[in-house]
Amino acid sequence: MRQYIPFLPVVAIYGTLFLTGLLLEGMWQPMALLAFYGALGQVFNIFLGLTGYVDFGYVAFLAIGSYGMAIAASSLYEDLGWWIVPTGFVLAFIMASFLSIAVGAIALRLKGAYFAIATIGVSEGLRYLIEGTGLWGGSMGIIVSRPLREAFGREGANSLSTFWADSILYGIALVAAFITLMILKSRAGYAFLAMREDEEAARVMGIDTTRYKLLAFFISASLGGLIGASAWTLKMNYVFPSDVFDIVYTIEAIIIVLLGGSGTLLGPLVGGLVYGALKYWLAVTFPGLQLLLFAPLILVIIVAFPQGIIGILRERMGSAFRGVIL
Amino acid sequence: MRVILDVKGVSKGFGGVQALRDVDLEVRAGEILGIVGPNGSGKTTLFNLISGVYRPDTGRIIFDGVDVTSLPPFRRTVLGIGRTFQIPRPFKRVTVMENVAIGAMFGSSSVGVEEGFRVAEGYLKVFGLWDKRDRDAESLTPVERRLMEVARALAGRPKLLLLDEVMAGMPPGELDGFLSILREVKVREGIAVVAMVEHIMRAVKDLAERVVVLHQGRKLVEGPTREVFMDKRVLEVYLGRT
Amino acid sequence: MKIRVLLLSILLILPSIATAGEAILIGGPISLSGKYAKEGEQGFIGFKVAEKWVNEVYGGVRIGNRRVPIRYVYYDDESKKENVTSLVERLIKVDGVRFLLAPYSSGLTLAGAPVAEKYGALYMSHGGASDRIFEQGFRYVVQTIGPASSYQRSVVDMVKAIDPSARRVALLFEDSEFSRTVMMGVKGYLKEKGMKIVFERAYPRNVKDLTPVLTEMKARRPEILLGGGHFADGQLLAKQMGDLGVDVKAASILVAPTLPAFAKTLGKEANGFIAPAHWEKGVRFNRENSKGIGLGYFGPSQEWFIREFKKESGGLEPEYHAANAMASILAYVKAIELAGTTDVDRVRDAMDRLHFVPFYGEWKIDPETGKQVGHKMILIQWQKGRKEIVWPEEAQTARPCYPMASCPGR
Amino acid sequence: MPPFLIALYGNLLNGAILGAVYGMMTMGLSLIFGVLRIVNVGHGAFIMVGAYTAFFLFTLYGIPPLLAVPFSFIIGMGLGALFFYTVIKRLIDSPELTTLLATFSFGVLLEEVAKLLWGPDYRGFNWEVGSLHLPFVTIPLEKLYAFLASVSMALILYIWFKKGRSGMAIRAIMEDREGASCCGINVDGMYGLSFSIGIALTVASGSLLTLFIPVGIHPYMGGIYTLKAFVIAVLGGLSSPWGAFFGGFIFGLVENGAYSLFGLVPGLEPFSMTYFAAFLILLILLLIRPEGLLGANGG
Repeated sequence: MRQYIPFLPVVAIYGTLFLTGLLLEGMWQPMALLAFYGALGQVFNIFLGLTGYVDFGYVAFLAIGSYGMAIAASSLYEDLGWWIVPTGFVLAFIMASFLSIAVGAIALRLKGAYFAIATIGVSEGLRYLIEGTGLWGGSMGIIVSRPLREAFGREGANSLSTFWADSILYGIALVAAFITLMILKSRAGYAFLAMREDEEAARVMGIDTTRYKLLAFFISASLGGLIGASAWTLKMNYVFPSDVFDIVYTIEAIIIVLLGGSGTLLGPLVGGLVYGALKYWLAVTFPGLQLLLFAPLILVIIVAFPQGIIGILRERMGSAFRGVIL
Repeated sequence: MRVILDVKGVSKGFGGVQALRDVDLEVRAGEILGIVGPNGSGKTTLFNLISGVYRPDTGRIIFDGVDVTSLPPFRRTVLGIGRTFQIPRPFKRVTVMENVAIGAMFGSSSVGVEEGFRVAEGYLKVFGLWDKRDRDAESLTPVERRLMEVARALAGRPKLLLLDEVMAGMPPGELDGFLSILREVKVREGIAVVAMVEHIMRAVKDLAERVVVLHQGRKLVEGPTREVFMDKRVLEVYLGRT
Repeated sequence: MKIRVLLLSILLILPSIATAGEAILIGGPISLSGKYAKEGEQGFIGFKVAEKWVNEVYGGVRIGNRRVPIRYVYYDDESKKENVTSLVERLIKVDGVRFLLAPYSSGLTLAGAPVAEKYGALYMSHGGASDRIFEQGFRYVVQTIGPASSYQRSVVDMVKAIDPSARRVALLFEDSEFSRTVMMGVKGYLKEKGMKIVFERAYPRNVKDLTPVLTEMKARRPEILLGGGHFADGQLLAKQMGDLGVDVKAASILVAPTLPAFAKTLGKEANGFIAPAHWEKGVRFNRENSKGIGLGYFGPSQEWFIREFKKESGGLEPEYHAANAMASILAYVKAIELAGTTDVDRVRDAMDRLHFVPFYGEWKIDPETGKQVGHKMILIQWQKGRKEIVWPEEAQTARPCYPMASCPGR
Repeated sequence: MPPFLIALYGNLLNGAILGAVYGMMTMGLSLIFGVLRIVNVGHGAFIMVGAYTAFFLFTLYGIPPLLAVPFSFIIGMGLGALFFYTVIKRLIDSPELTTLLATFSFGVLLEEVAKLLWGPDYRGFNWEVGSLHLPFVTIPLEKLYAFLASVSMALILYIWFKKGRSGMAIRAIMEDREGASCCGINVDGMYGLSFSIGIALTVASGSLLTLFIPVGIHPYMGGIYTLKAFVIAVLGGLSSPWGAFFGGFIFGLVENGAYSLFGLVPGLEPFSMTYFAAFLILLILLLIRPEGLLGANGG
């Protein structure tokens, strides 16, 4: 049982967010925003945090997942009724996994900056492919408000978009955190640790680094696809390629992971909370100036605390607590 | 005795430089083989070929009856080839304990996390690193790093251990201790050791049963340690360019 | 865990800009930063000016025999959809806004719609032009900006009126949801009018060289060009048409020619270009000529609006985003007065009956969908370095010059 | 000539001109990567600074954009030095993650400051210098000037690299960092210098770019150029400024040539497809020739 203890703070934080949103008037969406950033960090961390590889085109997986849900909803609602949602998630998962395997098999041979640039290429290339061939509505995208309304009724569709989509997101975040914990506590966790430090030495130590990288890439990408399906298609009701292939989300995911502590369990969650709350607070208090204030703040953090919030906490704590906060 | 490693006629070139030419090598189970040769003689290249960092241009490498010539390094480790690096490559921001445990978890023993730490505990104690188990590896002295690398490699329960200049820079007192630990572990676990050495002839004389001398990418001499060190060609290579 | 407590408390004690009480709260997320910052700025100042007019000039919203002031509440959404949903909820639940102003762009408008629908708050689209928003079956979403499908239609009308023989049309537009909707809207209309589409291509956003596509288009010898998308691409299109000697009789480009910068940078080459616009300085909608149209004229005069806009913005020229922002608030005010209450459902019903004319032009929605049907696009054309309104005939400040080559100053 | 060939010929000519500016736009990125192993994700924001510089010099003082180039270069040197000594210096040898984020944040900072100072409006100007009429095609002269300026900038840089003292030192660092530091080269100083020059080249290229985008000058204009620069840099081998320059050429030619080809396929939007093709080429190249089309790494 002891090995599940680090999971408790994660559950506690998401639980608090969820309950705060549920019980306090007007807090559901702001809490869902925090949960979105937490989940984004959590799933991205499975790849970036564990392997140390920077996927600069990560948003492509969220995008392809949101297309999966949109395709299911817009083309099958007459036949499937409310089953479009589970079908959409399955489709999102499958599409994101396929993309991750295809990209992983090719791009994961590259290292460092080359990998980062290659993944940007995948994301942008995919977007232009969709726009250039008119695939899935091309630049017009897919709007699913009407299909959802047909399948769930007015009330049902509203609560799907404003309650269930967010609740599912909490679920995805928890699953991602749990998978992270399982990895960190297993041999795989040590494989990643070794690989991040020195990939060649890790290979000589007997670690099949390619397999582990692909594994992390696959998990991270397919969960990312589910986030796209839920937080974008179900919640926002539309998918426009220019909107979903937006590199800003990748950058946000990177900031969150780095802010909280890369490769830790709690880090991305804490990073997501701090990032989301800070942005929200700045938007409300200094409308229009938040990015101006935010950018230098990030620079200061990078220079002064490159190990992130959880990284610092772990350093300050005695060895007895190291195992508790992951 | 059974041949555990059979290197057959390997060559390797980098650009215009031929690092190894048609080298044969046999290592028998349980023996300690020394490979000596001056800087640039191709020793490290040979190690990298055996451990799988490079693939040979020609020739084959058979380990324990399996042709490993084109296997990636981690497969060879799982089969039982362990190694250290000439310049130690510890996982720096990982504790000493975890470093060694990682060796145990992914070597040919392939044990779980807890068992890995148990195995690591044993080797840390043997190599006198137990007190420093919770430190990050980057805080170790160069000699400690070498020791830790040997412990890490041994923790994987290899059948063949490749030591790359492990004894360089060791003060004489520690060297003796190290040599006796190595002999003891070797006997206890029945592994073959290939130790590559550039300078410390005494260590090779004390340790190795057989010696191979490499020179300019070719095998110069091979034989029992004492005989090799008497060989005229070896003396020429080492004592002067007559 | 200290951090968590701290964070939550920060969130909970966030300063609330709006104070409840007597005022009617009207507000929404607005893009003050990010990719829609430019349009957001225009809309934002438009809203502020509207608030000022309603409270200081008009004297507050007439409900029964009371006069209630309005208060404009806003947050920056950074042009991002995630922020829209949480800010819309905050506006509704924390600030108590029942009359929302949707953010700029069709995408962001769609993002906030389910939240508004859930809480039954009215959601006025002033920058979401896509017709598809209004095909989704929303009840509380209504539109002030004209639907995208109507943007280029009046160009066809104008050309047909001047030159019935013109037939060959080229469509060259930005590959975005907005411009595609515009082009789809005009395509059917072109067929109806017996025109022939000889060329149809989209170019990607952020394009910086149109030479290949213009060369290709030139070879098809179109007489009329309908195209464009946003600012930079439209300007590039006009510039490179000149560079490559692409000669058409009429060229109508979305958005770019409506900006003063268009003529400032292109100089004499700007003359002759046409653009559809929702509103333009000089549009003649006033108390006199609006008599008999629905409830008649409502709101400040155009001159007042322009003057106050410049004052509020420190010298900026108002564009149509600002005008339709102001019109959105006027529509709310008028609808509340018509309903005689601030009850959202009754105001929504009143909107179905609402038909009035602000300086921005007629306002009337389709009761079924909430789509704007009263507003008519005007056409502007650059002539001698001035932006003239050339269509419809009743709003003209100058007669259209056609073919383009004959334009004064070109 | 058949119309398809005329179009292809026109497109290729145009592509070559654009390509030179692309190349110039990417040299700074490659220089910085080559020396410091840092990918400047905020690249586009520096291009934006150059564009504004040219814009203000032209509209306020009537200084033609070609003369704005040295001004932008100096501004770029300043910005580069500022960024280097406040942030980058402390991050050398950090994992990619940190440097990617740092350069990105600095880019955002520049964009937001630009927005604060100059507003979110689209701006532009038109430098009227006439056109060159060739058989079948017309080339605006200002573009031709931009082409010549790019080529000369590249040449000057080349000469400095081959003959200049600091240029040679930087070349030595690109080839072997440890080696260079023990040969009496002030590595830190050279990092600062090459970073500043990299930024300066980028800012200067932003000024030339204004000759191609009549009203594309606004605070967030840079993003698309960052992406293109990545592709071009990879074409040229990522760490070689010369590679980058020729990569730009090739990119311009491919982009424009591919348009003609994709245009033949019904149902496709040839423009988007050329962008898609560009990224596809990027991926293929990274896999089969990470050292770039022109071969050798380094200087």
